[in-house]
Amino acid sequence: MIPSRKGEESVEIASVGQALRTGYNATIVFTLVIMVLIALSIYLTVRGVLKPKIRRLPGIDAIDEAIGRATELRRPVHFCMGQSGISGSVALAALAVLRYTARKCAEMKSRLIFSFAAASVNTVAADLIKQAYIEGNYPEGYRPEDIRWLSERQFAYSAGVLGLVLREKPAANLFFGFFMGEALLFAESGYRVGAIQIAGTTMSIVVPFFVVSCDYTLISEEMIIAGTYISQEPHQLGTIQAQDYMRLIGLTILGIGCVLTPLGIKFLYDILGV
Amino acid sequence: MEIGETLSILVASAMTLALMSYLWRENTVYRIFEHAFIGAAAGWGAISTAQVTWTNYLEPSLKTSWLWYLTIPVGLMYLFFFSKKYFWLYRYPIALSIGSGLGVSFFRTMKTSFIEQLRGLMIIKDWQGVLLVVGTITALFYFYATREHTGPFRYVSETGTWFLMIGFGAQVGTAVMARISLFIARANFLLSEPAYYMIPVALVLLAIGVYRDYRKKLIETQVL
Amino acid sequence: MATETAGTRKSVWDRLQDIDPKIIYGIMLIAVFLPLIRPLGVPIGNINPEVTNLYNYLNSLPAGSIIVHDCEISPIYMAECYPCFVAFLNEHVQRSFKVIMFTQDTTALPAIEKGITEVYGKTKDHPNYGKTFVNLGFLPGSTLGLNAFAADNLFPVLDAYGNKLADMQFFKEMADKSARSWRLVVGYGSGGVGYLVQQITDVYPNCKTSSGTAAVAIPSHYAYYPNKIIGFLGGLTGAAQFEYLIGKPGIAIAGMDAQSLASLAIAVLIVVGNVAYFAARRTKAVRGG
Amino acid sequence: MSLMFKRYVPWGILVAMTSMVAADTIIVQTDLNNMIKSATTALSIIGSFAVMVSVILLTRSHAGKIRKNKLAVESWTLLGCMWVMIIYGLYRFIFAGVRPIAEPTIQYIFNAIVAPGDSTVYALLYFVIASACYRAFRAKNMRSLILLIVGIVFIIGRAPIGQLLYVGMPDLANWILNVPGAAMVKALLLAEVISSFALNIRVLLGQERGWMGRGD
Repeated sequence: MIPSRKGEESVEIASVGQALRTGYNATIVFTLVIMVLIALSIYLTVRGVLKPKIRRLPGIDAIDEAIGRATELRRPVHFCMGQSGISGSVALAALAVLRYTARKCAEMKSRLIFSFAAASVNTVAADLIKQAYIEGNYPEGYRPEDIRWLSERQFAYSAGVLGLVLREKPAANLFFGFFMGEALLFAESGYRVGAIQIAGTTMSIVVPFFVVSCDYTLISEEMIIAGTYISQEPHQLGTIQAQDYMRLIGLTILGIGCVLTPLGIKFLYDILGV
Repeated sequence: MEIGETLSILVASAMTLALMSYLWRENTVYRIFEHAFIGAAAGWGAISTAQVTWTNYLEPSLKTSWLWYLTIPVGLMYLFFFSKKYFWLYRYPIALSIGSGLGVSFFRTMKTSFIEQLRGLMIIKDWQGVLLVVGTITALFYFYATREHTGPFRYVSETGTWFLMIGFGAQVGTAVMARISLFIARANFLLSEPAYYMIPVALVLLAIGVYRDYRKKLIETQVL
Repeated sequence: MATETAGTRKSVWDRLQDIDPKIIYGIMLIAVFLPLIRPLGVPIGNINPEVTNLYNYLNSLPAGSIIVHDCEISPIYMAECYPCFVAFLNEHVQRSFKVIMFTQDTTALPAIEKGITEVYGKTKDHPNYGKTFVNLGFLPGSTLGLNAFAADNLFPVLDAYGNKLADMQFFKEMADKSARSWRLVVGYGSGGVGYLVQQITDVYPNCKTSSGTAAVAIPSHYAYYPNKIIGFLGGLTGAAQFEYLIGKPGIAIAGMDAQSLASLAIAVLIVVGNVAYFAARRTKAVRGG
Repeated sequence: MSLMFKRYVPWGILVAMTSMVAADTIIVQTDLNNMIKSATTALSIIGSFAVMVSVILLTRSHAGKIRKNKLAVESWTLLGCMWVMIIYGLYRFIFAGVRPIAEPTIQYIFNAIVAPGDSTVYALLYFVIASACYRAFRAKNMRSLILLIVGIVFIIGRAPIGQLLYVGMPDLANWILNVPGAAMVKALLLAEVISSFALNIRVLLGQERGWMGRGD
């Protein structure tokens, strides 16, 4: 028991008798229901009872087309993961898209250059790409020197990516991961060498810059959906299924509420705020 | 204005102009000043956090009960981050901080950013309220993953895209506004007394740099 | 994609698109320095509704109401948020409100000192310090620390200068030493103020939220505006309009001409860039390139 | 047995901490609230030790650079500025009792190096965004066309000059923020709450172990 600091009068609570803080009853019930729903949905998917089918995003077709074009023009494909590390949903999705891209490059006998900023990504990405090249039966295509750790600092690493793109002249630029202001520098670099650019990030401040400068952009959560579509990993499939259930509940409550409340039946509006 | 203050303003304006030299090209002056500010910022963060934590929290608490001494070893467990063998001890303080962070916003995020949002949308005063609800529902549906967006759903998702794009247009507009204000503040500072003395110095250095680049390019072309 | 294949002669449109970035940097330098050296005098124009709503809400508060500032004004946000902070403090002095200031980012501590000195003249040895305004300095523990401070205002025990909070007249006069007696909490920085609505306004309903935010976070305010966030100052433009409303023109208004010219320059750059892009594509199509 | 202390006990601490603090946010009960208040003070103290990790990481990586190349001026500058700030700051506080915020020399260093450094590097984005606006922002499809048109209306509308060009421009910009802009922000907020809540549940269930870092 951590001792409370003596010599300090406790805050006199206006209504000590009432145990629950006002306005949170509906929230507590709703949160507990959602918790059970998420846990159950993941459990059932892992057990194979639930088989969620994730829709194929147009962004993934764009990746296939970009790698095909790179192979025709005999120019490399450049994949950049930005400042993202190796943990968290954004990193997992970015690594899944990287595995997919490396596998496609191996199958089409195309060269892949991978650049990143967070040092922790180095070992994880290296053996992920090597594995993909072996599976795509083009093991001799894997070149360790094409895995480029540029720098931990935002401006230094973005200057590094700019230089790399101008020198190597890739036919396809793929940006999947965590980006900040430097997204603008990359948009310009791809334009100068005439590369197809596909991007995906969850930072809503950065997404618009990718939308206006790239050929295709996966917006916020679409990137995580794409990662799960590729990896087909049971836990992630269960999570996406749970998220869609929660989205459905939210949309239904909103739909009913927006029909009833303007008509004066404020039952749902009041009970949610109790 | 004392000597110390004038000196610090002159160094600050030299710092600003050196970092602006990045626009010409990335050069050693830029890299040195950038490393100086990363080091100084880390140093400032360390001493001000340590001083405030000691003065305002640790010292007064130690006076009340000896149990507070336990916080020091638990805090030092962060250092196991650097050990190969005992790395897992680093997870104890991390578990405390992540757990408390998760707990404090567990119910409050659900209330403020989910339920209150839905309740707020239910109050529809005029056609703009209807448009707001339609926009939110369609934009939220755009992220629906476990169902193909075909048939009627394609139109719902397409409308959602329109609302997202208009919103992102506003995002680009405000981002541009923000960047302009950032540079206006730097320009104001450079034009203020005594900072503007450094501007001629920077222009001279720039001229020398550009001239040296030009001469190097000339030599290269003649050599080829 | 304007791919440079050796065969096609570069049309004027291709050359227009590939001008050296340093020319654009030159244009943008002039667009800011020119109006600062020789102001154009563009009128400030009408006041945005969110600034007027904030002003009206503050006018509706009685003298002595408590306003709390969570000053996340690190050097990056000095340009946009510091003018808002100074405008807020000037208004609070005019309306004789009681003010508490703190931050959860150590690099923002100098900004608080600078703001207090600029508006009140002195910090801890000001006659009203501890009576009408208090600077708590750095409050650690991020959201958890903020939550504990809102529940019990004596949680930080000492202020930024080592004085005990319990001995201050400011807190002695507070009947309920929690966020229930606050009327407004103001946030800064560019992360949006959702966390203040979550931890303060929804838990203590009579304390509304506002902000002197960086412009990049303006859209995110509209998730809670106008019922939870009653109004806010959006970037330098918001600060300039508020300075105009309270009749104390400052650094924000001075920057407005440069803001206008630079905005116009960037808008023109986007249009010219796209015109050149589509014209280049058409000439290539016509030339069968 | 060792897996118990390496993985399950830290996970147990996380779950216990989450439930206690979450209970405190919804239950109004003096003993619980006071206990969590003391726990907050303890966690603030423990949390401040994390600063040491970042200082040591920076020192190790730049000391490595110096070992490789004696003349790494940048690394010497970084380590010099950092350790001068720390040692001088601690010395002045421990022996003279002067706080870093009130110590004149440290304030000069902060105002001379940290403040201009941070704000100038971000101000450079002004030039980068202008160049990107001209050379990379292209209306290639319907999506980017809408985005660019609204962006231009916004860039001019929110600046004082907007009113001179077209009287209705500021009102149009405000309407965009209030209705379509608000719809986007609310939808993204709901989507973000849904995905972060699902991730939090996976952390609490022990399935998401990214926070544990490397090792088993």
